[in-house]
Amino acid sequence: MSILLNVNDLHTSFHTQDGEVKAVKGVSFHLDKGETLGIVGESGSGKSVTSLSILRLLPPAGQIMSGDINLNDINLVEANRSMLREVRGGKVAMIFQDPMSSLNPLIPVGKQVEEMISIHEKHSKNDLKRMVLDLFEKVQIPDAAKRYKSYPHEFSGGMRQRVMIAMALACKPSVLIADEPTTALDVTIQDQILKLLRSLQDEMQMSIIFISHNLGVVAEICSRVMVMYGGMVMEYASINDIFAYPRHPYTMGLLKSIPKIDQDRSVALQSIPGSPPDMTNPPGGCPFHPRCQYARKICSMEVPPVAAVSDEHGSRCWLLKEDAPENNNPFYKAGSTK
Amino acid sequence: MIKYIFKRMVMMILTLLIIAVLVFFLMHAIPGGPFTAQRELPAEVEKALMEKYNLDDSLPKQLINYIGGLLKGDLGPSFKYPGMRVNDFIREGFPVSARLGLITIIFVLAASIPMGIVAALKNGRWQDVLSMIIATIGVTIPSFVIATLLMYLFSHKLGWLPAFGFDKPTGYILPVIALGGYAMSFLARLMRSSLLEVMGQDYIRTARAKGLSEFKVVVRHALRNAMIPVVTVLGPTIAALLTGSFVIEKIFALPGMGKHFVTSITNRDYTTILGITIFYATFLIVMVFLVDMFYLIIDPRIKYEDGN
Amino acid sequence: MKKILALMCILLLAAAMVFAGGNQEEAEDTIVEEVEQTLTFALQNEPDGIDPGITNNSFASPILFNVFEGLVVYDADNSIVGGSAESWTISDDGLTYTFKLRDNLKWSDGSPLTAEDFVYSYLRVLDPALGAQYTGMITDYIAGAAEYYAGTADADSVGIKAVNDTTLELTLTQPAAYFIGILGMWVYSPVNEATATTNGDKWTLSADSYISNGPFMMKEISFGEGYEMVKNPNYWNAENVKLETLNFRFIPDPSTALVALDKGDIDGSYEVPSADLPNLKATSDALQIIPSYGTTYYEVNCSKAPYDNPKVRLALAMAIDRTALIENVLQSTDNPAFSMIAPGYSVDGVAYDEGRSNYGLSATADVKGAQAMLAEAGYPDGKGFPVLELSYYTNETVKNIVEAMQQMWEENLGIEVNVSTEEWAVYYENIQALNYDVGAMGWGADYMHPMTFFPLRVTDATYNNSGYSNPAYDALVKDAQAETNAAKAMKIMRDAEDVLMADMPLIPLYYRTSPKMMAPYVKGWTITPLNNMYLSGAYIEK
Amino acid sequence: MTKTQIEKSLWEELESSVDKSEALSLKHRTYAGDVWFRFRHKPASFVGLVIIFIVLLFAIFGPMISNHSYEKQELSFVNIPPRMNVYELGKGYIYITKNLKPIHIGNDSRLIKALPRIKEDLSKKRTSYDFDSDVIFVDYSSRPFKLMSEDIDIGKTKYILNKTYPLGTDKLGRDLMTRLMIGARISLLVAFIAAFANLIIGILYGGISAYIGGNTDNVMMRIVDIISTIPLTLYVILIMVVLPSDTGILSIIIALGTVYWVNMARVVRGQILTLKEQDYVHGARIMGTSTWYILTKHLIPNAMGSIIVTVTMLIPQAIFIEAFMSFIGLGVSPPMASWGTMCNDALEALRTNPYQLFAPSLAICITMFGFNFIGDGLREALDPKLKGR
Amino acid sequence: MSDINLISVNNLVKHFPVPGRHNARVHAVDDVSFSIKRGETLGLVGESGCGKSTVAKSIVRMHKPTSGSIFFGEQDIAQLKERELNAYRKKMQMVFQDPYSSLNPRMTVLKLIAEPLIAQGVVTNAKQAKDLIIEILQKVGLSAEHTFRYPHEFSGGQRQRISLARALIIKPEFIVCDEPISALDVSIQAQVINLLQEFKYERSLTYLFIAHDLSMVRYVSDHVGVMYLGRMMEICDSEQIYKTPLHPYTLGLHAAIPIPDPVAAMSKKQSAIEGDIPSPISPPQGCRFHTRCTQCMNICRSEEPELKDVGNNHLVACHLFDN
Repeated sequence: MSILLNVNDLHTSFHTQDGEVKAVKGVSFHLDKGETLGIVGESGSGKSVTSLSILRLLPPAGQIMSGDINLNDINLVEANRSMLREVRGGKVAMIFQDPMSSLNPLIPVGKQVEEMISIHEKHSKNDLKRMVLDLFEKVQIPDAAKRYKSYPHEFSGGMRQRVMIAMALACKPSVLIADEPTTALDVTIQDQILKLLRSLQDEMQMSIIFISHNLGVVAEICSRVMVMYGGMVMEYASINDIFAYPRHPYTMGLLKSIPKIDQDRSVALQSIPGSPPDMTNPPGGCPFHPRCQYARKICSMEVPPVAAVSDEHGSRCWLLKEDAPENNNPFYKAGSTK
Repeated sequence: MIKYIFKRMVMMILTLLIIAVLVFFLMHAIPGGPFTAQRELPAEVEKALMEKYNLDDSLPKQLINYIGGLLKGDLGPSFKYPGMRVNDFIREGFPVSARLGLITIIFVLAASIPMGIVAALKNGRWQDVLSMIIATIGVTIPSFVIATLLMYLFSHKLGWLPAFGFDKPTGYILPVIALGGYAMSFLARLMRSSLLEVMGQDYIRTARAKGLSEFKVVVRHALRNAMIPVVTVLGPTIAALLTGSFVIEKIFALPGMGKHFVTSITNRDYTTILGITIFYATFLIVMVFLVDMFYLIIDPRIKYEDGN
Repeated sequence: MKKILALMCILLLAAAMVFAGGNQEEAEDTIVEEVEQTLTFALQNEPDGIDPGITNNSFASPILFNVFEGLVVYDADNSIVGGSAESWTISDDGLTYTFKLRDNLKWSDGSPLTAEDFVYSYLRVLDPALGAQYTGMITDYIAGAAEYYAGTADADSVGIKAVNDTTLELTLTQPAAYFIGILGMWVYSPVNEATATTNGDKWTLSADSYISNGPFMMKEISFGEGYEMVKNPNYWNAENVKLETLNFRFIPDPSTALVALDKGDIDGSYEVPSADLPNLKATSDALQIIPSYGTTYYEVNCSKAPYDNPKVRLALAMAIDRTALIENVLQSTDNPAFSMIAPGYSVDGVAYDEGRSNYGLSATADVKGAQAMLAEAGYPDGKGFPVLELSYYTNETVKNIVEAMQQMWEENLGIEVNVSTEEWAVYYENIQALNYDVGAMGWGADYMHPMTFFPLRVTDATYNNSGYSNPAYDALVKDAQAETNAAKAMKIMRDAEDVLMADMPLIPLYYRTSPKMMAPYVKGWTITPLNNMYLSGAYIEK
Repeated sequence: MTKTQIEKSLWEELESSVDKSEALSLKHRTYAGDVWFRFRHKPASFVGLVIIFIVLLFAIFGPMISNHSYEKQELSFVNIPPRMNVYELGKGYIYITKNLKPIHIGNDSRLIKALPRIKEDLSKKRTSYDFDSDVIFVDYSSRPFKLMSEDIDIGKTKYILNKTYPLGTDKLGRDLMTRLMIGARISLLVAFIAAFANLIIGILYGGISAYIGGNTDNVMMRIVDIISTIPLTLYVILIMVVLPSDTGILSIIIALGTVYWVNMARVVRGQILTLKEQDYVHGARIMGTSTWYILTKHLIPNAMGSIIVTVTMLIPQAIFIEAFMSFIGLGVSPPMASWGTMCNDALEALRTNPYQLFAPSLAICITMFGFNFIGDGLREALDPKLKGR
Repeated sequence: MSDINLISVNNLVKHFPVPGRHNARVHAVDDVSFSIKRGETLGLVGESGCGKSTVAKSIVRMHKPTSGSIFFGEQDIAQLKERELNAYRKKMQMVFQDPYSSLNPRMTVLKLIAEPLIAQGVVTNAKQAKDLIIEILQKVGLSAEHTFRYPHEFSGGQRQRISLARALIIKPEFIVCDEPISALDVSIQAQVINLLQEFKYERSLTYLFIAHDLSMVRYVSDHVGVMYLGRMMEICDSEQIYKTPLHPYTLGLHAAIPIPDPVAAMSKKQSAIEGDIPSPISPPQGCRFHTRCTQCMNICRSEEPELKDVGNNHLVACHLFDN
């Protein structure tokens, strides 16, 4: 498969009163045509910042410090404004977590979708409206003609997210970045949105970067997953490998904490103890080490390098080093996944 | 909706009546009367005047008479200017004040909103600092000082602009700046903070993600949202500007309504005090009402309840 | 068109000056153009009505004295001359005045003006329903007028009679040598019966119905903005009226008027900002200092201890440095006053104040004398003297004086002075109610005769707000009023004044002058010490 | 994975470090310390604080160290500007006032005295003065006037700074600098009273109105409407009549207290209306927390941002309302000064003595900038959420 | 566990007026009845807008119910006045969904946790309760050093634990947890749940636990109620709710749970619920779920099914089980 988007050693920081906060520290990944890449991590792991960095939509305090983001052959880090505007919405579209606040409350939703098209393509007024109605139909907004004139507050959360999706798809982007698109929704609606995304992807052959804190959701839609923690990629692998052979204690913790419907009520739930790191003052070494039950001295001192488990599977964990001792080491001699 | 408007109307009329009654008793409570002057009137003359204007009736009776006239739209005769009725004062003075006010409103909007926008978009940079210094001076120094300074500078020292009257179109420039200075500064500050807040909203990010140019993001998405708090203060501001300012009218010798408002009080010209207060209050209340109605247009989220 | 022309000239002139570094006078000479006879004069206050029969508001006087003409007017020397009346005779008992009106007097609308019109006008004032405010100026003097006003007598019994179309006879209740001066007041102006009856109280509101008989007639009334008047072709002396247009423009702020005058937008201003006076005196050709028949004094509450003690009052009056007040505080051209009655009246060339005593006062403070006087009154070094409450009304100039007086009394007498200000109407009610210690006041004359001042201290007179009462003084004033011989009257008045000022029931500060702005190219105007402004003879000469 | 071998000891297991992950990394400061820290780190607000501090010092200690008293009139030295155009004579300088009075100024730029007048010659339009037993003339027959010594025109002038009165004197010859200091006391007091009236009455009124809501809110807001439309002058005159005289600052408190909070009430109401729907307010209610506690601990502190901004906007108005009230007889009586009354007094003389307006209006302006900066800083500093942004 | 009902809600109705629309009412809760035994947990699930939060807010009397009764022990508190309620405020606490808006950003942890104590007059200021507060903080995994911190300094999970500490400090008998975990990261959710469970056994607390996540609800609850559009659709034992769910809506909820297994996810059946929840202003005639029900029958469109026992205390409101 051809690589569509390539992010290489991305560093993004926020400038605050208390100094520089490094939100993303050397993230690299690539996105192939037609695939769905999941980025998973807790709040503050840098996953949203990574996605916002791609389109340079960071808030004023945020800044890309170094790294490359290449979309085909466009370097988005250095792209000028007009080039960036072409990419935004045209080649790369985004949907956000909170569909209520992401839509302008004062403009009818039809108009907001229409605007997206008219930025990138020239059409007559009637055509525009027809295209919007088609899009509404495509994202299964019932009563499209009537809903065209409605305002965001007149929609339910699920419908708003459909509007956002319609808007994102308006110009047939090659990449769709979905930043926690279902987190604010009910499970039933989440299920519908995921299905919708899947079918749209099949239909339009686009690539999706799907960001979520829930591995369960990611499992439903992604082909590859990247697990982030403390601004770094902790592990990346195909979705099957992640679930079958997690090679990072954090990934393992995440997997264990997903609630299951048939959970034994007499057994306490598994969770990752502690709290996510405070990015204004991150722990030294591996960012996960304070919460890691396998942590060694080295973990608190040095950031582990990426250990290749297989071609498409890598993990940042000291315990994957060949000379890691056996005691309390889940990966001891586990070898590669294949 | 219609019921809501009706309720508001009833409430407005009730408020006006209360204002009328309050001001009526307030002004009668303060010492002096319309015929107190150094050229003291002989007792019999004063008596004749009191009779002429029914001031010898009991206060409640006077009040009832007045309210009766008020309901017919008659604000009564001026006690000080024989032959003039308070309606005449308003008819003569209001167009002048309103003309000045209207131009001032245009100036205020044309100056404050771009100023606020520039300050917000260039947050922290020199444009912001400069705008906010101007705005702070504008809210700090009252209009009469600004008016006097402007006249000193542009009429007296430089001789560029006329010192009084609207005889020439340039005569508007100084009064408009002096009158609108405060409102402009206030609105510019409000616009700035409001826009700053809106620019941080998610839907602005959405608009950017669409590939809109920054200019269009501001114009199409941010401005209308940022205008909502500005519109709130616009109602009373417009009412205040249209009804005239005594100080500005005095300094620039403009035959507006503001003068009557102040001189009627020193003259104890009861009907004029009442009439102009009620006129002003009506104006204010109607403006506030119109602003509320205007919200309906700019903010689709707002619906007025019948109950509240 | 002319304006544009003038503008171009000015531009050319300016250009010429710039290029030639030109000599201004030379440049001025090059403009040979007939000057437009238009005078624009700034008034600071809009009068409360311009019906001469009704108003007692002096703000109306610049208008009324130029659109109306009563029986008599003042000339440039402040003496009474005929106005509408060509001549008059006074009966020997001093009670009957017979006026011979000029022939062919006309109203501004061309209709004839007769003695009947005067009768109508005066009786009109005496109708309580009109709401006239200067009624006292008629009822106090004309026989039967007071009764008519009260409704106890009919019109026939009033001493106002038209003998024929050109002869008017006025009968007084008692002789009053100064009555002819009173006739110069606007309340004695004729009012056109036709317009006053058809238009009712609205006749003064529009130029069309505002029919007058003076040198000018109303062309346009713009409320709040000004009055535009033009020469009245039907005026008996129209050929000597040179101004074609007379504009009164309301510019409430005298400072604004000054700027406008500098810029040449107006030709004069009624008031001058006091703060600018010294500067104008040094730099302006337009400043005109007009002597004014008035006194600024401070009321002392003679009914309240310790101010009921004449010695206390004298001590207070002595401790004031009048020169410092005038020169440094007011920076004006007023003159120190030692009495209530202002100078300016004279009989047969003998000035009223000739040889008048200073009543123990001096131009600068007599600190020692004042302290001694206060000690004599029982307050050595001010000890035991209660806090003096010095009241004034909201006015910038008065405030300055009061602050200076406060310091003078505190320093010179060692007493404590507290100043307090009130809005005028409140202040005046307190003064009337004798609810004060010392308060700012003053009196501007209504007519050119000392008798305009004397009633101010007559027991229970309307204007006596000091609580002062002295039967001897009252009697002398009565005598003086009844005395028909001017010289004798003057002597009695001087006696009365001596009686009064020995008691010092007021603190005289200064005799007023009135600064006015009038561009030097305006000639032929007259402003009397009564502040009557006559512009019938004014013209522009550039 | 070609890295060098890792030392054995580094493979030692770490003690359970979960607690460490719960540790909050931000350095802990006390509330006040925290506010101070953030405040300090905004240079503008720090500048504001310094300004107000200096103004306060100026107000409190200025009059004590000043050589002049604020009320002492020197009637021969009225309207002396801070920078004088003087004639240079051997024995010192001569400054001629706007009233054409020569004043003797020493070589140290200090005012000595007004020269005694010998004779005024009205016909020649010149006045002679005794200058240390020399005779000099002020000739005003032509404009501008001339200073002559023995018929010789002393043409040369230069500008010197006034060492006796650094800011000049007012129209009664009082030292403007000292008056500015005393005026600062009154004006700052008024500013604080206004702020206080707003903070107490405005906040409580608006807060209660919004919190109770419904018809109470309706009625309370109509009352605000009514108060704000009745002319201020009427109230002031009424208050003046009702109060005994000499109440001074108390009358200002009463006047400001009766009417000068309606804007604040409106602002607070708007804020509280949104805040009262927050979960923590609901939460407090179902805990049984009293309305008073909710208002004072939850709602008002969170509305503080707009409250502070409103207060800083309302203070300058209050300073000038005080001037207006003093002018018509409420508030401090002369010779006491306030910045507002100083501005008022100076306005009239603007053309002749512009410097008299300059000092007080600049003082107000600077102080307002100070308040504004502090306000902005406080607004951010008081909001813990903004920390670390 | 005992057999005494601590809470019993009977025929609870709550309607809200609609802003801008005269006479229209939001039918937030319509005729809902259930009871909770002392020491037990009742879970309520349903999509947003189903009325589960309104039920919770009615029980803690954040607002007054339109009709119906709410017994807390022996006392019907549905219509009590604010003052009379005070005695019950001490016994009931609530944990909110959003850990960001439910803690006053301007109060320190100490003051936040002390608030219920102050409200109930146990202490007069926060300092007096410091020891108590530190103790409870430690119980929720925080420490004394956190007492002077502000909410924004904590992560979502920590804040929710602070909320929990605050609810517990007054030693209530009953706690309403209104979606306490839905705003949290998955890895953190379990921390809060485990704490809830711990306290439940330690203090024999009674919970009303609300969430839209069926698996969590099932895990923490003894009984589970499924709500839809203001109506109770099914109540049963928490084992039954996943082993033998009856109502089509419950089945739909089941199906919507993401399967944390990519292999299984691929082969997922298609039976999740389609469409949106209808407007509660004009709920559908008949069974309120019929518009989205895959097994809709004619009767469902006209007649509203009653909640009835189909055995084993399994209550369901569906015509499929009419016999």
